[in-house]
Order: sequence, then structure tokens, then C-alpha cells
Amino acid sequence: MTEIRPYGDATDDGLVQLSFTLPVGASERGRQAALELAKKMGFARPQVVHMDGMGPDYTLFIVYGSTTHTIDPDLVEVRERDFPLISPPEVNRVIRESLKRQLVVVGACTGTDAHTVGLDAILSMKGFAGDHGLEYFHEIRVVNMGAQVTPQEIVETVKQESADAVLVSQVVTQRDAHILHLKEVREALEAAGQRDRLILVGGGPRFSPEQAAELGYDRVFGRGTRPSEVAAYLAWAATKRLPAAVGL
Amino acid sequence: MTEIRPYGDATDDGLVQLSFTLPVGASERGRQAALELAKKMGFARPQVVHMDGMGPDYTLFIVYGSTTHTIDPDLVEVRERDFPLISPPEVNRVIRESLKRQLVVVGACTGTDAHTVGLDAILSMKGFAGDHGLEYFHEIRVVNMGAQVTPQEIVETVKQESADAVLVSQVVTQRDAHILHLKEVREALEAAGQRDRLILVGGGPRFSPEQAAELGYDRVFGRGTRPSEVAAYLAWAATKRLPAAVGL
Amino acid sequence: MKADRRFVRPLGRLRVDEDALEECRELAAQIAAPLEELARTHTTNSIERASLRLAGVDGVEGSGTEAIPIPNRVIEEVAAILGLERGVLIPFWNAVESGTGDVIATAKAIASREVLPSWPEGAQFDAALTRAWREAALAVDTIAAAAEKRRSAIAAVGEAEKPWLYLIVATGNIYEDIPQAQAAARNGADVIAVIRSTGQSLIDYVPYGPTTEGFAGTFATQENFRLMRQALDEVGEELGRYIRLTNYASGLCMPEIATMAATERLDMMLNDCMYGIIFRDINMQRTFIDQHFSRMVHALAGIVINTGEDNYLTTANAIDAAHTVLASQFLNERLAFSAGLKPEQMGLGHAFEIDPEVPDQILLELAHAQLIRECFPDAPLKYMPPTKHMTGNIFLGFLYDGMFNLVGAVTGQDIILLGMLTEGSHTPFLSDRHLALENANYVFGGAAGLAGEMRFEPGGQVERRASQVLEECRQMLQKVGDIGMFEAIEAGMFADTVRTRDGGKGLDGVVRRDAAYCNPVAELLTQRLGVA
Amino acid sequence: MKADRRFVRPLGRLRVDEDALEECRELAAQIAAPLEELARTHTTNSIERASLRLAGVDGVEGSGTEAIPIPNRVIEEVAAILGLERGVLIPFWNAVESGTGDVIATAKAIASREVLPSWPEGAQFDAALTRAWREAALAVDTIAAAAEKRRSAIAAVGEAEKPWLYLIVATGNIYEDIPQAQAAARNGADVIAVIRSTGQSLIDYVPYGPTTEGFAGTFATQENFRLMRQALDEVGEELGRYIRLTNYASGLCMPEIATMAATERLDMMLNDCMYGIIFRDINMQRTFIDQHFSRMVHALAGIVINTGEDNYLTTANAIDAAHTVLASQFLNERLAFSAGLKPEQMGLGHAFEIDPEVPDQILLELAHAQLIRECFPDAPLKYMPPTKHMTGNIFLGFLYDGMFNLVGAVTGQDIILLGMLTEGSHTPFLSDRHLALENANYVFGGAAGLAGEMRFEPGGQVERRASQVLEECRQMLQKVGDIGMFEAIEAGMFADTVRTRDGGKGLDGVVRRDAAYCNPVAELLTQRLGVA
Ligand code: B12
Ligand code: B12
Ligand SMILES: Cc1ncc(COP(=O)(O)O)c(C=O)c1O
Ligand SMILES: Cc1ncc(COP(=O)(O)O)c(C=O)c1O
Repeated sequence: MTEIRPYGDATDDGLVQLSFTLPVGASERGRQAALELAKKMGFARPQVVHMDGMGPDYTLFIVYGSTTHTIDPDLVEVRERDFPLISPPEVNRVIRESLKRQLVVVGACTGTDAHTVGLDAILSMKGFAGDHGLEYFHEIRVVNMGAQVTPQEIVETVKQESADAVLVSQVVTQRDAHILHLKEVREALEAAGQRDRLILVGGGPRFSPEQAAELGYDRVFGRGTRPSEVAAYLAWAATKRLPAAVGL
Repeated sequence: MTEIRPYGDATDDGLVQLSFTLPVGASERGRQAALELAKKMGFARPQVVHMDGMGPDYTLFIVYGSTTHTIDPDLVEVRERDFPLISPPEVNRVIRESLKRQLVVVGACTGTDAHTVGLDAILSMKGFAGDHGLEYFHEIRVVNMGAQVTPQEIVETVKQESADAVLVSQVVTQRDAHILHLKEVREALEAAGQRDRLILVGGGPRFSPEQAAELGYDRVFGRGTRPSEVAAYLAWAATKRLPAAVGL
Repeated sequence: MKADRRFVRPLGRLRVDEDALEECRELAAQIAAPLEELARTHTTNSIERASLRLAGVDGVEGSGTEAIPIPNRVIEEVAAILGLERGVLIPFWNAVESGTGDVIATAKAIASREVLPSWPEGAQFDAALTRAWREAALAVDTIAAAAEKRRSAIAAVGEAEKPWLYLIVATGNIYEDIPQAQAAARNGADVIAVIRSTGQSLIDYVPYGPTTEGFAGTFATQENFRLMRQALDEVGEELGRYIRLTNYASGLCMPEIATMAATERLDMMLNDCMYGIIFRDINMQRTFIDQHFSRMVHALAGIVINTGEDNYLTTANAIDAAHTVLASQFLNERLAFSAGLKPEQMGLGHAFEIDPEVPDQILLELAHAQLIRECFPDAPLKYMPPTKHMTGNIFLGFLYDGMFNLVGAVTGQDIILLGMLTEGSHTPFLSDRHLALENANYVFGGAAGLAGEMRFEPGGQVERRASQVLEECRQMLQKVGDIGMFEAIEAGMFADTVRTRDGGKGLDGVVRRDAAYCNPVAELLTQRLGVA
Repeated sequence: MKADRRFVRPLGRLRVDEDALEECRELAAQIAAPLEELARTHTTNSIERASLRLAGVDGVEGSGTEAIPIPNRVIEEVAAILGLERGVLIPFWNAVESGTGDVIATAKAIASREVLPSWPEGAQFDAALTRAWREAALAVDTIAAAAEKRRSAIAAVGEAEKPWLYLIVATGNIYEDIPQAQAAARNGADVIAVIRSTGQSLIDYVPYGPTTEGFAGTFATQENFRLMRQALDEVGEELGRYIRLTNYASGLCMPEIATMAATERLDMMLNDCMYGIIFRDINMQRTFIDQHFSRMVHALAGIVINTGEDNYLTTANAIDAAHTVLASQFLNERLAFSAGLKPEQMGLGHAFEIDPEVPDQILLELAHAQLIRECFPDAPLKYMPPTKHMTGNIFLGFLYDGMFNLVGAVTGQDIILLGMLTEGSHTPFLSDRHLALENANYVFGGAAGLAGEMRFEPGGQVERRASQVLEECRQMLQKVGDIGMFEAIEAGMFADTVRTRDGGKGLDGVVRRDAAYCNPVAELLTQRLGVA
């Protein structure tokens, strides 16, 4: 494939819709400022189709323009899934064979986040989008700590249950709360010398896979994750990462 | 004032909403392509909040990102109105005094364009947005040729009526029809040696003032023009441009 | 979502004044009579060209969209030498009979002036006449066959559920139109309309072949019709749902385009008794004569016509002019009836165009839509979305379209033309159409059931508004009845637009029929349809 | 647009089973009885802190949002030395009387352990008691004065027309919140809610002073209340429309926040008898005790409470769980009544949360909303927009919000919380709020009149669905009545969430009252409100 551009109603017309607010009044000057800004973004012949004053100091602009940028989809870096999407029975088998015991998973929404639906979707028997959650796997033991759990509480539970994996959920992202809180959990586990013997997994609607590294997590999952993916990953990671599995 | 950025929910957060279609499938690769394209436009931390496959070959993306571009509203070039917005009685007086007769205006929608509402808004007694149209001014004589008038027909009428001003409307802009058709009228008038003795004015929702030069028009008016502006402009132009007025 | 729509036409929701209704229909009949008479006693160059096309005359002289079609050349020659008062068919078949016998060749020969058309006498005349009737019979059979073909195609792939979602493609390039139309069908569109290039309506010939250059629309040519029909049949099979194709039998070539539509099995045609007059400044006599012939073709071909009352509200105020829409519908209904169209072929148009700033806008639209539903219980109404008040605010615009869909759903409108959130700025993007379908699927899926459920307070605002509109319509038709249709249009009673009897384009193509006028095609159409 | 809204509460549209309704109310009373008893016989550290605050104790030890408020320190000392069984007021006023006589100074002294709280005897006791009663009377007067102040403020600037458009600000920074709230009011908002920072509900003290750092919300502090109240009074004057301020009397500090709200003249408070239990895992005993005290304060301050049933549908299925919303409303109604709240102060909550993919979603929402309207004819219902099924598709989302507004309009909901097209992705932008107001102004302007007009087919789908929900609610309340409230929650009967009687946060703050328990503030509240 080659360089492509957005498609409005003809191939390569490059047409894009934008909307944004500027801290200016709804005036000809404001309109020109919006157009200039669009040009800086690389839009040719931008059109302000709507200018809506929100009080004297802010104005909403709706703009259409033809972007001068192009992209080659074949050249974008897509991290392919590096683990096989095996079926539930397979997951159970792999865990049994590698660990010779149940895999213990501790899950929690940390920080001030009380959004449990996402974590429950992954953990609970009920599951999500037709998949059962981890509780459904007899080779996985799930400890769901629920919402607003502190890093310390997680560390203690991890020790008590001698957990193999920790699943942390973060839904609230304002002011990067999700980044902050995920890191706090990792640090607490490190401080307790637990980090390295664990599979550490994060998740939430605003995470994308590539963030794992910066967070110091083994893996993070984003919007629309299916429980089966997570189960398959854990089984795979169990064979790869766990001391128990690699026989230490 | 200084450089400003778009405002989402905090000063300078730079947040902008975009939507566009890419000729790719709704896949992780497609999502990454959309993100990369957004980065090329200068968006930091772009998020694809919605990816909607439209058949196998096209996908709609809705993206939010924080633009790295800024703009200084005080530095954008805004062409200030160079004629005074005088009242109807004033308009009549100015014309009477400069021309010593009525100003003759010929108006038409040219090319294949049948959108007469805009032109009628400017010309008709009824007017637009509370303003009366040019027919309301007793010092202006209006010849409204209606829709789908050819450049030749315009030239003939201009001669017959020995018009002082020609008002051309273009609403359909697909494939730049409006640019094309406005130029055709100018060329026809030039060919007939009429152009220079006329005030040549264009208008339509997708024109902006700065386009006058490239079109070879004395002035073009855009979306939401008020008849009173046009009248004031004509009176001003009459004193400035017309041979009659400058006593040739 | 679609599968869950249970379409009902809610009736008896408003206590409509049956007598007023009755009177409106009588007035419409009275107003239409002279127009029907006009059509019976006149022909036009386009009707004659249409008759030639049905005889198999086709092709062009020259190339590109400016190339002149052979039918036009033949007419020109006949007109120049014999005049059109007696029609083109006798001289043409005479030329064929007395010449090579080949239709196309003969037509080309006339076009190139190798053969001069003449009016035959005696035996020659009889030969031409017999041939003309034989060919006319075949022609009329092909038209009727279209209805049959459609029936079996629907039986084969399956019928689309109502309401039919109607979408427009308008790239100007038939080869861009096709994938977009197919994509739309896959996303749920039931009807595809290919909008014509601006200006086609004013050219007095039909361009030829596949076209790729149009302004805000694609030229209506027989080849473009064929290509799109084929593409939609394919996608229809794939979807197990017959996808309808629509174009415009409108403008100066109304009759010819109608025959092309019949031949290529189009399903619906924009076809209004006044649109050309008001919105294209086409001469009124020309229009009333052409629309009659074109409607007979549509009637026999089983084509549903879509009338254009919705357009009135793009220039006039949707509240003040609400009754003019209704009045025009009664006239369109009558002129459709007298051309042999069945009620189920009368896609009467109306629109959701009240200024959103007006208090109770939604309530008023509901009243208008319900009233029209009750006035025309058997017509597949075509409901048009907001356009006039659509601005660059695409979010609010998308919501207006949603409220339009809702009113359409609860009042049981049959054909829903989907609004575009970008109506205020540009012709639809691929994604605009996609979002429009998501909008419609949500609203119809979520509210279809309400059509059977909803009632209005007797004597309430909805009912009061409805009867007011009906009464204003009755009074308007009375006035039109008194002064006559021509005077009414000259007085600007429709869409605030003034047109004169002899003004506008195309009057030169209107010809009063001579006693000797002979057009077996027209004759047979009237016979088959049992109309005068 | 607003000026054109004629607000009506449509009633008698569904033939609701009056006996079932009656029975639901009786069952609610029976279920509530033990909870009312629990509240009468217990206190909590937050109730005692609230009583101290009303006595004028304020300020913090330390700085920042972690600084510990003096009321908390005093409680800790009293609890440590004397226990809270007899309440904090006697020991506190005793310390004041027998000390410097200065309230703040004495509180600080107790906090810094310079003064050790003790239980006075004899004359000392009488002195403390007398002072406690005198101060309590003043305190309760201030609370009552809030209602009076509001009345005169409304009389002065003018009342907002219903429905009240309710908008959320949530920047985390009070100084960003203020301009955004004012902008919202200028664009048509009638009620401003300042969302709290996530997590505040779980801290067992109220942060102090103006705050600029919160996650997805701004801390509820008395100073933030004051600043926003002032800002809204200003803009209200400018607009000639009283702008209401809302916050959350919810979480571990419910009673204290209620008193702060009264003092700073907030107008509405999110305050639910179960929300904390289910959505914040706060201990159920603690919650039921706290909500009673906080509701007495609201009652006297003329504050409208907003209950949180809408939240159930964010975790449970909006169709299957529709009756749980209604059941919870009957319980909230009863527990509001027994705390002295008038029907016009009961902003019972519900929501438009049915999956848009569900056939007839809009019809079903209409049935739910109309049923609730008819069950609580005098309550200012709080109607919540779609959240759960809002995705990143902001266009469709904007349309869902429009349909929500429409259902709200035709069913006469009083308080409309405006949906945000970006609900699926981020906390509202300034422009999201602006668009939400344009959406609401369009829909309410365009459809308000329908509330008076619309009827539903007797025995039709709308009516059938409504009676089904009422019946399921009756059965649920019967079940809860049989097993009791605690068991019902332990069985996960509300919002699919299981909580245990002794689990969750804050049980340690629950204290059974001793025979010698003395809290003149609580006493006077019950007397003034005439509740047990
Ligand atoms: C339901 C809901 C609530 C419920 C939560 C009930 C509960 N017990 O969870 C209630 C009503 C309590 C609530 C409250 C609040 N909410 Co809320 N809420 C939502 C809502 C409507 C849906 C979220 C949801 O359930 N999604 C469905 C699940 C299945 O999707 P998910 O969470 O993305 O999870 C999937 C993936 O992300 C992934 N995943 C998630 N976690 C994990 C973990 C692991 C280990 C893995 C592998 C995968 C994984 O897998 C899941 C399945 O695919 C969203 C808006 C929306 N439509 O998204 C707002 C939203 C999330 N809420 C929001 C806010 C701000 C709040 C409040 C803070 C507002 C306030 N101040 O009052 C409060 C306080 C809550 C708190 N303290 O955290 C914001 C967050 C904004 C932001 N980006 O920062 C949102 C986006 C709404 C908005 N636009 O403002 N909320
Ligand atoms: C009304 C209307 C029609 C009516 C026109 C009736 C009539 N007699 O005018 C009808 C129904 C006939 C119609 C038909 C078509 N229309 Co049309 N129509 C519109 C609509 C809904 C409103 C336009 C309007 O009246 N605006 C109100 C006036 C007052 O505003 P205005 O034109 O901008 O004029 C103001 C200024 O621009 C300025 N101005 C304009 N002209 C001039 C001239 C001078 C000299 C000056 C000084 C100022 C000036 O002053 C005016 C007052 O402020 C728009 C959609 C929309 N909401 O905008 C589509 C729209 C303009 N139509 C469109 C199209 C494509 C068509 C068709 C070609 C579709 C088709 N193929 O069937 C047809 C064919 C028409 C043709 N041959 O040109 C497109 C144009 C797309 C584009 N940008 O190219 C639009 C934008 C809809 C869309 N999104 O697809 N249309
Ligand atoms: C009846 C009718 N004919 C034709 C058209 C299209 O215009 P044109 O004739 O320019 O193709 C319309 C537009 O809506 C219409 O309603
Ligand atoms: C009754 C009630 N309390 C509180 C909240 C807000 O949550 P938090 O307690 O985290 O501020 C809500 C949210 O909708 C609610 O309905």
C-alpha cells in the first residue's frame, strides 16, 4: 500500500472536520485566528462553517479543511499480539502444566477510582461481551478487592494470598490520575520486594498497549478488552515469567 | 495579547476534536494510522475515541488531541472594512450627489446555479435579517436576472441597462464551481470592454473577502452578508470608482 | 435494528374535517381539468424525442456531454421541414420503411441530412402507420415489462421494510457514485437517489454515455442509469433486500428521462407538476404537457413518483406556507390520477422545515406530518429532512435530523430522505451518510412502536394546528379554482415565486397538435391505463 | 427559547393501579421503620462533628487538603477520653464554660490536649446543658434562616422556569469552576453542581479552605461553597434568574456537609439513603444513621435533596432493574418524609439508560419516565441523561441526549441533568456544556407543548410496560419487607451489588446512644420538624 489521505467524498480530497474553542470573542478576528491555527495544523483552504460565541471570552469553531499530511498504514508500527489467543480449556491446561497449581490473581481499582464495572468485567464469572471472566477458569483463583483500594492494601493481600498476578484498573484519567495511581501500585510492590515475582497488569479505557513500558507494567489493556484475551495472556506470561513456572 | 491555544476545560490545554475517514479497515492498524496522522498534524497524545467501520474499505475516526500549535489573534491579518457603514438615507444622498442619477445594479446567479435566495436577500425589497434589500433604495435601480443566467446574457443586460454595478451570486461550490463561474462572468465583461467601467461584486456562503483579488472582482461578500453592507459599499465605491462620479 | 421496525400508518389520530377534505379534492379536479385538456391537445419536442427513443433511436453526434443526441437531431430536421404538429413518428417510420429498414441507420441518415423526412401519402402512409402502431405496441410492452421485472426481482431478493431510508449520492462521477451507493446500501439505505448535475434540467437534450464530470451531481444518462441499476441489483442480492434507484424525471427532458427510467428499471422518479416552473423557470405550458406524458410512462412502468412540495419550504416560510404544500399535493394527486398513477405510486413530498427557533417547532411539525398522513392514507409519502435551517453547527444539525426522523417514525411516513449533518455546508461526505443511517436506525429502532401508540388531546394544539392548515388549503384551492392555475402561478401563489404563462424556458418546444397528429405510443399508453 | 416553555406535569396519562401504589408506600413505611429506629438510637462521629460545626467550631490543624479539621480532633479527644455514647456537646460546652469561654480557642485547646474534655456533674452540668440548648437554638435558627434567605433572594432576582437545566462543573480547581459555572448560567443553566473530587466521599473529614487540586472534581469545602454561592448570586442578578447551587451530602461526612450546605445557602444536595452503601462501600448502619440527621438539616434549610437511583442503572440493566429504581424511590421518599422533608423537597432521581440497541428504547424510556411522574406527582423529579451507553461517537451521543431531553419534556420532569456528548470519554469541556444547552433549549423549546398534548393508547405498549414495572416493584418491596433492608442489601437486591451489615467503611464511627446522650441540635431539629 502507499500514502493515503482522509476521504471526504472523493479519493484523496483529504477532508477533515475539526471543532475547538478559542479564548477569543466571536469576531472576524476570532474567525481569522481559527483559520490561521488550522493552517498551522497543515490544513489547506480551511473553512469556518460555524462560529459560536460562548460568553464574551470564548468561542466555539467548527472547521473543515483538507489536510496536506499523508500516512502510509503499512509503515505505522502496530504491536502484534505476542501471545496466542488460546481457549479457556487451553488456558487451564497451560496453567496446570506450568504451575502445577492454581494461578492466583489479585484485582483492584486503586487510588480514588470507584469504577469497578471494568475490573468486574474482566474478573467476574459474568464477564463481558460474551466472554466469561477469570473466575470462570478453575485453574485461576480470583481475589477481587473492589474499589478505592490503597497500594498498601494491595501489597498486603498479595503477600497473604501469595498472588501470581496483580490486575489494576483505572478509569478516571483527568489530570493523568490513571498514570499516577498505576505507578503508585508498582512502587509499593517494588518497595515490598514483590514486583519481580509477579505478573503486573493494568487496564482502563484510556490506556494503550505501548504505555506498559513507561508505567513499569508487564502489560496494559485498553478500551473494550475481552476477558479471554487477559486469561490467554496470563497463561502465556505464567509460562514465561513466573519463577514457579521456570522452576526456581 | 499573546499566543493562545484551544481551550478544552483548562486554560492552554490545547484540546481539539477531529473526525475524518481513512480508506482503511477498522483495525488496530487503522487506529494507529489515524493516531500517526493526528501526530503529523501536530497533536500531542491523540486519542481515538471512536472507530467506525463503513464497509470493509473505509473507517470513520473520531479523535481528541492537544495541539502543539499556538496563534496570536492580534497578529492575524484582518482586513478591516474600508468603507463607512452609512444608513439608507445616507446611501441615497451619496449616490445622488456623486452620480446625479440612480445607480443601476444588475444581479444574477450565473452558471448552473439556481440558488436565488441569497441574491434575492440582497436585492429584493424584503431583504434579509431585518435589512431591506437594494430595491428599497430609491437612488438604486435593480435589475434582478434571477437564476442560471449565462455570462453573455449578463453582458447584454449590462449594456442595455448601462449598469453601474454587477452583482453575481454563487452558492454551489462543489469542484470549485463558484470560482470558475465568477471568473467566466468577469472574462465576458472584459471581452465586451465593460469590466473597467463597472463595480463588479461577487457573493455566496463560501466566499471570503480576501478572494476578491484572485477572482478579479472589486469585492466579494460571504456567509450572512447584510444588504445594508452591500448598499453602503456600492455608495462608497460609486464615489471612488465610477467614471461618472469622478466626472469623466 | 431494521428487523424490529413494525411499520404502521397511524390514522384517525386527528379528527380531520371530511367535508373540507372532499371539497379540496373536488377543487383540485376542477383546477386540473384545463391542464389535462392542454396535455391532450399539445405535444412537445421532448415528448416526440421520447417516442423516438422508445422506437429504438439512440446515440449521439459528436462527443462528450455536449454531443447532440440523434433523437434531438431527428426532431430538429422534422420540425424544420414538416413541423411537429403531426408528430415525428409517421415521417420517421416512413423513412425507415422506404429506406434501408434499419432504425438507427435511418435516424443517423436523417441527422446527417442524407435522408429528408417527408409526410407520406396513400399506401406509404398506411405502411408507416401500421409500422408505427406495431412498434408502439412493442415499446409500451417494454415499459409494462419494467413493472413485471421489478416485481420478480423483489420476489427473488426480498422486499425492504418500511420506512424506506432514502439516501443521495452526488459526487458528479458515476464511478465514485457506485461504491458510495453500495456502501450506503450495506449500511441500511433502501433507496438511492443519484442527484443530477446542476443545470442538466435546463438543457434540452439528454447527455449520452457514462459521465464523470458534474457539478454537485451526476448527469442523468441512460448508461449511468444502467450502471447504477446493475450495481444496486448486485448489492441487493448480497443483502437480500431490493435496493430502489431514483432519479429525476424533471426539467426540459422530463418525458425522455421517464422512458429511460422505465427501460432501465428505475423504481422511483422525482416528478412534480410544478417544480420545473417554480424552481427552474421552465415554461408552465411546457411543464404541464410534459408531466402528463412522463406520468403515463411512470404509471405503466410501476414507478413511484416523488413530488417536490418540500422545495416550497426552502424559499417560503414553513408555517405560513404549510397549506401551500398540502394544496400542491392535492393538485399533484389529481394530475397523477389523470395520468393513470395508482395511489400507491404517489410519493407525495413534504418536509420538516420549520425554524427551530419557533416555539413548539416539533409539535407543529408533528401536526403537519400527521395531517398529511391522514389526508393521503394510501400514498407512500416522501418526507424530507430539514435543509433551510441547517447551519454549520453539525451537532445541532444532527439533532434536528434526529427529531425529523422521530416525527417521521411516529406519523408513519413511508419514504424517509435522510438528512445530512453537513447540509449547511457541503454535499454529503461518505461519513455524513453513514452517520445519517446510524441516526435513522437508532430513532426508527427506538420509536417505531410509538406510531401505533401515540394519541393527541382532542381539541389540543396539534389537532387545532392541523385543521387550521387544512382550512387554509381549502381556501387557497378555492382561490386558484376561481382564477385558474396559470393566473395562480403568475400571482406567485406557490413558493412565493412569480412566473408568467409565456415566460421561462422551453415554450419553443411546445406544439399544438394538428388534427392529423399521430403518436401511437401516447395513444396506447392512454388506452392501457384507461385514461382520457 | 426558555420564555416559551410552559411547564406541566402530565398526569393521568397511564391508568396506574392505585392499590399497588398504595401498597408500595405501606411496604416502604414498614421497611423504613427499623432504620428510623436505628437513627433515633445511634449517633456517629460525623453527626457529632456536624453538631460542633453548628456550634461554631471550625479551622484546621496543619495545612493542605490533608490538614485535620479541629472538629475531628475534638471528637477524637472526647471519644478517647469519654467515648461518644453521651455525645460531644456537653463535654464541649462544659470546657467552654469552665474555660476561656471562647469557642474556637477552647476547641483548639482540646485539639492540642491543653484542655482535657470531661463529663460535668451537678451545677457544672446544668451550666453546660443550658449553654448547649441556647447555642443549639441559635444553630437551628441559622439553618432555618437559609430557607428564608433563599426565598427572598428568589423574590429579588426572579425564579427560574421549569424544567431546571442542571449542569456539572468538574475542573478540580474552584477558580476554574467559577468562570465555567458563570458561563453555563449565562447560556441557560438553572442549576450548577460542583462535582467532588473522586475519593472525598471516603475521607472521614471535610477539607478546609479554597482548593485547586482535585481528580475529576473539586473538593467540597465550606470556602468553596461560599465562593461558588457568591459567584452564582452575582450572575443570577445579572440574568434576573436565581441560579441554584448543588453539591453532595454524601459519603462519610454526609451530616457535616449538610450543615455546611445549610450555612452557605446551597439549594439542592445529592443525598441518597443507599448510594454510599452501594457505590462507595460505606457501612450501611453508618449511612442510614447519617442520612437521617443530614435530611433533617436539609428539611429545615429548605434544601431539595437529589436521590441517586440513576446510579443503579449504570451497573445494572436498565430494563431488568427498572423496578429497583422505583422501589428505591419509595424508600427514599419514606426516609425523607420521616426526616421532615416535604414532597416538594424530594428530588427523586431516575435515568435514561436503556441500551439504544434495544428495540423501542425510546418508547420504553417514555413509559418509565411517565410512570415515575405519576407515582410522585408532587416531587421535583431529577432526570439523569444517558451515560452507560455513551461511546466515543459524539454525534450519536448528542442525539441520545436529545431524545433524553425530549422524553424529559413530554413527561414533565422537573430537573434535567444535561447529558454531555463526550460522556464516553472525558469530563465536560466548556464547549460540551454549551452544546448541551443548545440541545436542551432546542428540544424543550420545540416540544414543551407536547407534555400537555400527548396521550397513549389505553392498554398499549407504553401502559403495559409501566404497569409491569410497578408490579415488579411491589413484589420487590414485599420481598424486602419480608427479609428486612439489611438482608436485602446483603442479598445484592440493589444495583447488583452485595454489601454486608458490618462491612464497608465507617462502622467504627457508629455509636449506640447512652441513656444520657444529649444533643440539643438533633433534639431541636426533630421538634421544629415535628418528626419523631
Ligand atoms: C458507570 C460509571 C460510573 C458509576 C460507576 C459504578 C461502578 N461501580 O463502577 C458511578 C455512577 C458510580 C460513577 C461515578 C463517577 N464517575 Co463515572 N462513569 C461511568 C460510565 C458511565 C461507564 C463506565 C463503565 O462502566 N464502562 C463499562 C466498562 C466495561 O468499560 P471500562 O471501564 O472501559 O472497562 C473495560 C476496559 O477499559 C478494560 N479494563 C478496565 N479496567 C481494567 C483492568 C484490567 C486489569 C484489565 C486487564 C482491563 C480493564 O476492560 C473492560 C472491559 O472491556 C463512564 C462514562 C462512559 N460511558 O464510559 C463514566 C466516567 C468513567 N465517570 C467519570 C467520572 C468523572 C465519575 C465521577 C468521578 C464523577 C463525580 N465526581 O461524581 C464519579 C465518582 C467515581 C469515582 N470516585 O471514581 C468520567 C471519567 C472522566 C475521565 N476520563 O477522567 C466518565 C468517563 C464520565 C465523564 N465523561 O465524565 N461513574
Ligand atoms: C434553499 C436551497 C435550495 C433550493 C433553492 C431555491 C432557490 N430558489 O434558491 C432548491 C431546493 C431549489 C435547491 C436545489 C439544489 N441545491 Co440547494 N440548498 C438550499 C439550502 C437548503 C439553503 C440555501 C439558502 O437559501 N440559504 C439562505 C441564503 C440567504 O443564504 P446564502 O445563499 O448564503 O446567501 C447569503 C450570503 O451567501 C450572501 N450572498 C449570496 N449570494 C450573494 C450575492 C451577492 C452579490 C452578495 C453581495 C452576497 C451574496 O448574502 C446572502 C444573505 O446573507 C442549502 C443548504 C443550507 N442550509 O445552506 C442547499 C445547498 C446550497 N444546495 C446544494 C445543492 C447541491 C443543490 C442541488 C444542486 C442538489 C441537486 N443536485 O439537486 C440542487 C440544484 C440547484 C441548482 N441547480 O443550483 C448544496 C450546495 C453544496 C455546495 N457547497 O456545493 C447545499 C449547501 C446543500 C448541501 N449541503 O448539499 N437548493
Ligand atoms: C421534483 C424535483 N425535480 C428536480 C429536482 C432536482 O433539481 P434538478 O432539476 O436541478 O435536478 C428536485 C429537487 O429536489 C425535485 O424535487
Ligand atoms: C447520591 C449521590 N452521592 C454522591 C455522588 C457522587 O459521588 P461521590 O460520593 O464520589 O462524590 C453521586 C453521583 O452521582 C450521587 O448520586
